[in-house]
Amino acid sequence: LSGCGSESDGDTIGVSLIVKTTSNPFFVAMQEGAEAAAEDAGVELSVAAGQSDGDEETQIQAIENAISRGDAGILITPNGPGVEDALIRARDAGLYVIVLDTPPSDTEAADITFATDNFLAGQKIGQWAAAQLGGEKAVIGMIDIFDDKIVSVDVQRDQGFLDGMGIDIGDPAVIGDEASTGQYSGGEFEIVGHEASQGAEDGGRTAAENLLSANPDINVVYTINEPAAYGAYEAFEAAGATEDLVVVSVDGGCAGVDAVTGGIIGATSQQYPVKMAELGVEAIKQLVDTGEAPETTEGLDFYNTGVELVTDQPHDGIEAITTDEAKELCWG
Amino acid sequence: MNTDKTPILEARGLVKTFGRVVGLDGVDLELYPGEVLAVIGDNGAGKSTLIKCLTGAEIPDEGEIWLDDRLTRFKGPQDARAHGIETVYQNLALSPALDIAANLFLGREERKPGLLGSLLRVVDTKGMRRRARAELSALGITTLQDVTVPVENLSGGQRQAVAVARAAAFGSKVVVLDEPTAALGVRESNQVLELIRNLRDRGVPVILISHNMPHVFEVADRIHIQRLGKRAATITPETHSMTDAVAIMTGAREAGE
Amino acid sequence: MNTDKTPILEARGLVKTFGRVVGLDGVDLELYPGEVLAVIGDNGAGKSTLIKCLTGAEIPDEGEIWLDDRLTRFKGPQDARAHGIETVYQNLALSPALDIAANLFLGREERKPGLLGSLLRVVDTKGMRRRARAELSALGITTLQDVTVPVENLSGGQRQAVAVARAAAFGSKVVVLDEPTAALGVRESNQVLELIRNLRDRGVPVILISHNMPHVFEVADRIHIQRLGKRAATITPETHSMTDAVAIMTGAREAGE
Amino acid sequence: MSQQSASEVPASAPDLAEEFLDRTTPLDRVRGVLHRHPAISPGIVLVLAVIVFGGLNDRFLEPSNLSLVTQQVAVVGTLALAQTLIILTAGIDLSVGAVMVLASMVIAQTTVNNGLPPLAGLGLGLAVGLAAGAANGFLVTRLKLPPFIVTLGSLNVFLALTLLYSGGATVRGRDMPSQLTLTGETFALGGVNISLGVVMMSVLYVAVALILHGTAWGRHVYAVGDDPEAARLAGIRVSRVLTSVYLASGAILAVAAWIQIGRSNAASPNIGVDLNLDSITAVVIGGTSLFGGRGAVWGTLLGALIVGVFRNGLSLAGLDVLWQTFAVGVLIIAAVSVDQWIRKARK
Amino acid sequence: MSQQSASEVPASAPDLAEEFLDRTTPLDRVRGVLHRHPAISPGIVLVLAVIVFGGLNDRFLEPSNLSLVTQQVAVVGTLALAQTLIILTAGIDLSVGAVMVLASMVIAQTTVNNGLPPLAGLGLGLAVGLAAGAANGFLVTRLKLPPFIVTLGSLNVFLALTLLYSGGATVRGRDMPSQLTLTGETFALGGVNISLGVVMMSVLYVAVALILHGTAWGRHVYAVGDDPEAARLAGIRVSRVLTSVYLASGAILAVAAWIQIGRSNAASPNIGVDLNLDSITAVVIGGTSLFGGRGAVWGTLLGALIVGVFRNGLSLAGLDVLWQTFAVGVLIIAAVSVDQWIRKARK
Ligand SMILES: Nc1ncnc2c1ncn2[C@@H]1O[C@H](COP(=O)(O)OP(=O)(O)OP(=O)(O)O)[C@@H](O)[C@H]1O
Ligand SMILES: Nc1ncnc2c1ncn2[C@@H]1O[C@H](COP(=O)(O)OP(=O)(O)OP(=O)(O)O)[C@@H](O)[C@H]1O
Ligand SMILES: [Mg+2]
Ligand SMILES: [Mg+2]
Repeated sequence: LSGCGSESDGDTIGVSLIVKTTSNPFFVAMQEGAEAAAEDAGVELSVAAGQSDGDEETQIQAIENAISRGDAGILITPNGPGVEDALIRARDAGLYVIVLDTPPSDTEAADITFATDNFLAGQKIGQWAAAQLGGEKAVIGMIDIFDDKIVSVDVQRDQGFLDGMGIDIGDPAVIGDEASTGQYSGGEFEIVGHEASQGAEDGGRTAAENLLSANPDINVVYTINEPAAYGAYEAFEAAGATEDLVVVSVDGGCAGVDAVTGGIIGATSQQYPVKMAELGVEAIKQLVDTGEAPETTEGLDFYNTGVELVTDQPHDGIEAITTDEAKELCWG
Repeated sequence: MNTDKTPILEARGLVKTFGRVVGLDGVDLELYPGEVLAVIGDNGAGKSTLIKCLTGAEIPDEGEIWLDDRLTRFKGPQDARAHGIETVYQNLALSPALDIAANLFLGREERKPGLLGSLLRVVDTKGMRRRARAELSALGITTLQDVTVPVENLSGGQRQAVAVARAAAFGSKVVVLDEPTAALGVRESNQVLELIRNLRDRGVPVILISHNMPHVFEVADRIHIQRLGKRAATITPETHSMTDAVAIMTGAREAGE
Repeated sequence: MNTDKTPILEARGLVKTFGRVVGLDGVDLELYPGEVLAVIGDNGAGKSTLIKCLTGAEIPDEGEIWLDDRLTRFKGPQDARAHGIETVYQNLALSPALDIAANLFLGREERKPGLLGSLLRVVDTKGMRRRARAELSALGITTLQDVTVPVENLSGGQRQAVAVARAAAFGSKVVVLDEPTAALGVRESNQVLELIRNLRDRGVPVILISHNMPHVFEVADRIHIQRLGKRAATITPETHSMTDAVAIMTGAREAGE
Repeated sequence: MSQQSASEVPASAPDLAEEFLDRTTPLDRVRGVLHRHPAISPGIVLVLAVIVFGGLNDRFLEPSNLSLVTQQVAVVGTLALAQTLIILTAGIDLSVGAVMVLASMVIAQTTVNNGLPPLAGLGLGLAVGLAAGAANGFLVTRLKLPPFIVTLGSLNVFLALTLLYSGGATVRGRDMPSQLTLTGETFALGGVNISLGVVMMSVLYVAVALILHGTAWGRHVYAVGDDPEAARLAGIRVSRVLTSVYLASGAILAVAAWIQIGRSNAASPNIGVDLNLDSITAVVIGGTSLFGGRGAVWGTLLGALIVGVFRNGLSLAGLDVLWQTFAVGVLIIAAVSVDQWIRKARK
Repeated sequence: MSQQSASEVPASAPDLAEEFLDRTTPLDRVRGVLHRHPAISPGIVLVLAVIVFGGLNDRFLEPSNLSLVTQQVAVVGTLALAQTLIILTAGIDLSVGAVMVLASMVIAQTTVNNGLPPLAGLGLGLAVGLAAGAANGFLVTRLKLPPFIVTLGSLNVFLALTLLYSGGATVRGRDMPSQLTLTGETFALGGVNISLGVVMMSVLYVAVALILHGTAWGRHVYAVGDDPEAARLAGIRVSRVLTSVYLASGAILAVAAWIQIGRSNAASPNIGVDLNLDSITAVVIGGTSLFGGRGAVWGTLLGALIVGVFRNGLSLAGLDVLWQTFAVGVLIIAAVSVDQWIRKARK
């Protein structure tokens, strides 16, 4: 129970953390990181969340409430571009806005962004998968999050993965507009389909089952996150089709790293939500105390909190860390 | 008695089935101007179905309805109403949450005078309440004093009084009453019989469904006897006794016409 | 007539208000063994409310109910039923989607013989249908031939017949009928009156609410007249005429007792 | 006998006939008053909530915060108004949020991407709202399908159409002509900033309340919701009334889309899709019966404000986000319990 | 007069008395049969769907795919069974998914983190299901609140409790004792893989169907849903029946939690929260009336299968995901329309 009974008088610094939803372990980790950092820094932290992934309305209200509460800054993982105007209003009201995880489409909306490059995260696992296949024909199943919403993480990771495989992705903002067969960097490919998983185990399993029914020869599975990967693997295991199967994912939670160790996932792109949250809280604290603002990573328009490929089957020319290293950095 | 006049309302060969249940099996009915026609029959004989078909509440599967010598097809109760036929259905057709006045004027609300009414279509609530009170006391219904009470708070009999009052107040061509006195007290029942006579005297013919033979023989000019979905006979109180009527109704005897 | 015996069912000073409406205003009632007690009164006089309080369907605000000289408090209709009091309420209390047989046995389903019934509590559908048919024909109700028809497909009168049959079949101590013949045909009404007499002859006292004075005077031993939520008088058909009863009921005359 | 018990329905200023048999306790009498004016009970809940949250955090009662609450409520309040009309006819509309989003995307994209004049874009948005209402109404009245199912199905259809049409892209307010984002403009009224969207919502409430109370159509809406068969037999064209209700609610949803664009200064396929349950919550907390025929739009406005005040107040009070979810759940049950207790006056 | 019209209610093997007044067309007669056996109409929809999808993609009809469909349906089918009981009493339960998730988290965490024996963990899960049912039932029967509101509120409460309790963490199946994931085990039956979860769901359906049709309690459930006041006056303890229905449904939800753990080989707070609407969809497509008192659990099973076949079939047919959402929306409306047309036999 964080920040209960906050009396935002002049002395305490108030910070709002606004995450996408409360039920995703990624954001739970982020919240815990922020809470720990807030305690260290003596900052009053308020947490808010959308009712579901993609819920912009609730996040807008949370931004406004942060302004009302007199917080010094906002850390937010936006549910979509719809919240950006509210962020601009918050900045106009003198709050320092740090966008976490997903860079805003409007640069005005944030003072700075601490993010993972989701497209890059996708590319890394794509390149690894291509290398792992060693020239074999790739029969690819794509497991995304939603079929009734379009969210940027979903698009960027999906398209990044295909790009990493060396497949022409067409419009990078649109899932599924690529040719379903052709050549990837290592040989022939066939994309069986894109299925939604809601980013959870059961959805991942159902999606994988449907893909497998459509084409039992699938040997590459891209998944939006590790719970979906886990569910997908269950489906392949039940079908006895795990041999030579390449499962890739994004997130790098401790459970996900375990899954890499256990051979369920071949490689995953690790992100650092805790780091994002900690950096965010500290940055705002520092800004208030010293007036010093954080700066973007060189060459990028955001502060890259980094993404690392985690695998125990490294390939030449593809930068990666081992699961042992990843365990030191993982969250959840 | 009126057989030489042309009927004001006439039904020919009405058939109505409900899935596999036959409610009406080819019924004829004539209503002459200025008469009270009683419809009697056992439970399930098809009386309610008959008048529902006559008043647009059900669409008959077969058969014709003639109103004023014109073939008519009612698409719904509102069509019959538009022709001046008012009906009290057995289940009363009142809106429980609306008050008595609103129920009396339901579907024909009066508008405020002036622009408010014509342009903005504002209803004249006060005026309708006033008229409702007047209407009720004109009918001698004393059990309903406050016309702003929602109908759901009334006793069964009080509700029936509201439904009868509505039909009586607006029926200009024909008034149809399906067991209007079933739940009414003695005094209220007598008032309804009185009302039926008044309507007839005003030249409005009435169709009355009732199981109460004394009532029927008191007010009816002719009696249509319904049996097993068909018309068994049409008799008059002069030519037949109550016992005859009951005998025909129950099939104990064929109509002696 | 029975005033020297002790009443089987007795109510003292029953009061029941609905928000600001007073339904009962201190009513006493005595029912003696083996008698038919009619309750009459104008619409809204509180007859239905009175019997609802007597049968557990409403909890009175004040007053006492004595059954067999024991102070009783019914928490719901099932308590009254458990004491052998069966009631036909004015709104019939039938489940529209269940069939006739299921309605007759609702709340006291019979189980199959053997382990199937005792252990697995399986109901004896066929047996109940058989008994339902027997029950109905014993009561002379011929309008209901197929006991597997859902009640919602019956005419108003047919439904009333089902409700009356249920009460008659199971009432062991008292049977209460709230306007049981309101929607019934002539023959069916007579059957119900016959039924009431049978019950009395079997020693089961009956409370009958009716607006039909000839019926009331035909079967009642005593008549409780309800007026404005109070008991206006208790008379007998021997000492008072129908006109007297109506006069007391409507307040035209004070009870001459 | 004289009887007293007020209608919950459009009855205005209840005539109070004299009571010669009044035997009620003071508590009963309070309940009676509350029952006669059904908007009082959510009103009391609202006032209590404001007082409590004002005590928990000083900033809550600041004019800027209160003005914020009204703005936060504007969209869901407008959706709930459309929802109230449907619920009064014993229906329910799970697609209000989806229709609003579809309309807002059409308004924004046709003006920004297709270069239509803003009025034409708004007109198209209205057309979308009306078309959605007509579709739902058609399925409910012609095919006699339960509104729950119809809107459960059309919810999916509208969501898919929105994404297929928009490709998931958000249109930003600064790219739109100012008429579209007009509803987000605020003006100061005695220190409190009021947005035009809030004004529009209020105007809609007043208009719908007057129409429901003052016109024959309004009475027919109540009658149809109360007992459609009785209304039909009384000569009301039930299908026509229902269709008109769905059309009216579609039109209100188009206005909600406009308010929504101004409020978030953007048109996004992700804003407001989840507002269905919120709009139903507002209606129910406001005392309108889900069984139709009983209720008033004022209650809905109060219901929407109650939820808004709770969300804002809990957040200012710094309650953990999960406990906020918990508290909102408890609130819904508690608010309706209070209402139910008051309604016992009737039984 | 002889009448013919079958009950939709627990009537088994309708007695067909002779009809001396039968004047029906063959079409009417077909409708009559369909009406008498309400599960036939969703059955026909299911068969049609299977044929169409089989035509679209050969793989659809392969035993392995059909077995997958049954596994995909097991969880939502079990939830829909609990939902059917509630809807038969004219209620609705928006919290089924949340209760299942809460129960599954309790089962998994108590065994894995607190080291309880698996049976004890399952017992605690059952206790959670029963407690949730008792809470909902209490609010519905004692406070007389509409089930929609009660479960809208308790949905939030259960969701918050789940996240507060679990901290959002997933428990992996491989960390659990095998008894917990038992429901995911499959065995081959004539070439088709059947999971134990599917078997458990089927057993539950058979048991509930037998109880509803064969016992007094079952009849009382229908009577209470049909007309609660009539049931009360007929001497049925309405509150007791309602409470028992909520408890029974809570117990079924606990079983659903177990099936769910086996199915996804994990317990996660993210799984299945969205299944409320899916479960209601299955019930309604299966022909159970949202107004209570009419319907049968067989229909629900068929309804769940229809939705499952559609989702799987559309995906195999290679339809774009957004169009799948669209198609499911259209399906819901179409399936219920067909059902409604058949039911016209009654009117
Ligand atoms: N909607 C319906 N669905 C099925 N059957 C119906 C329906 N309406 C009426 N019936 C049947 O049609 C027959 C005639 O019914 P109707 O209501 O016309 O009888 P009635 O003469 O009015 O009887 P009562 O005197 O009891 O009112 C009855 O057998 C009844 O069961
Ligand atoms: N549930 C209720 N809520 C409010 N008022 C009620 C309720 N039930 C009955 N009343 C009122 O109590 C009074 C007595 O009603 P009751 O139904 O007992 O009359 P009754 O004598 O049975 O009349 P009838 O002969 O018309 O059936 C009436 O004024 C009625 O409006
Ligand atoms: Mg009739
Ligand atoms: Mg009565």
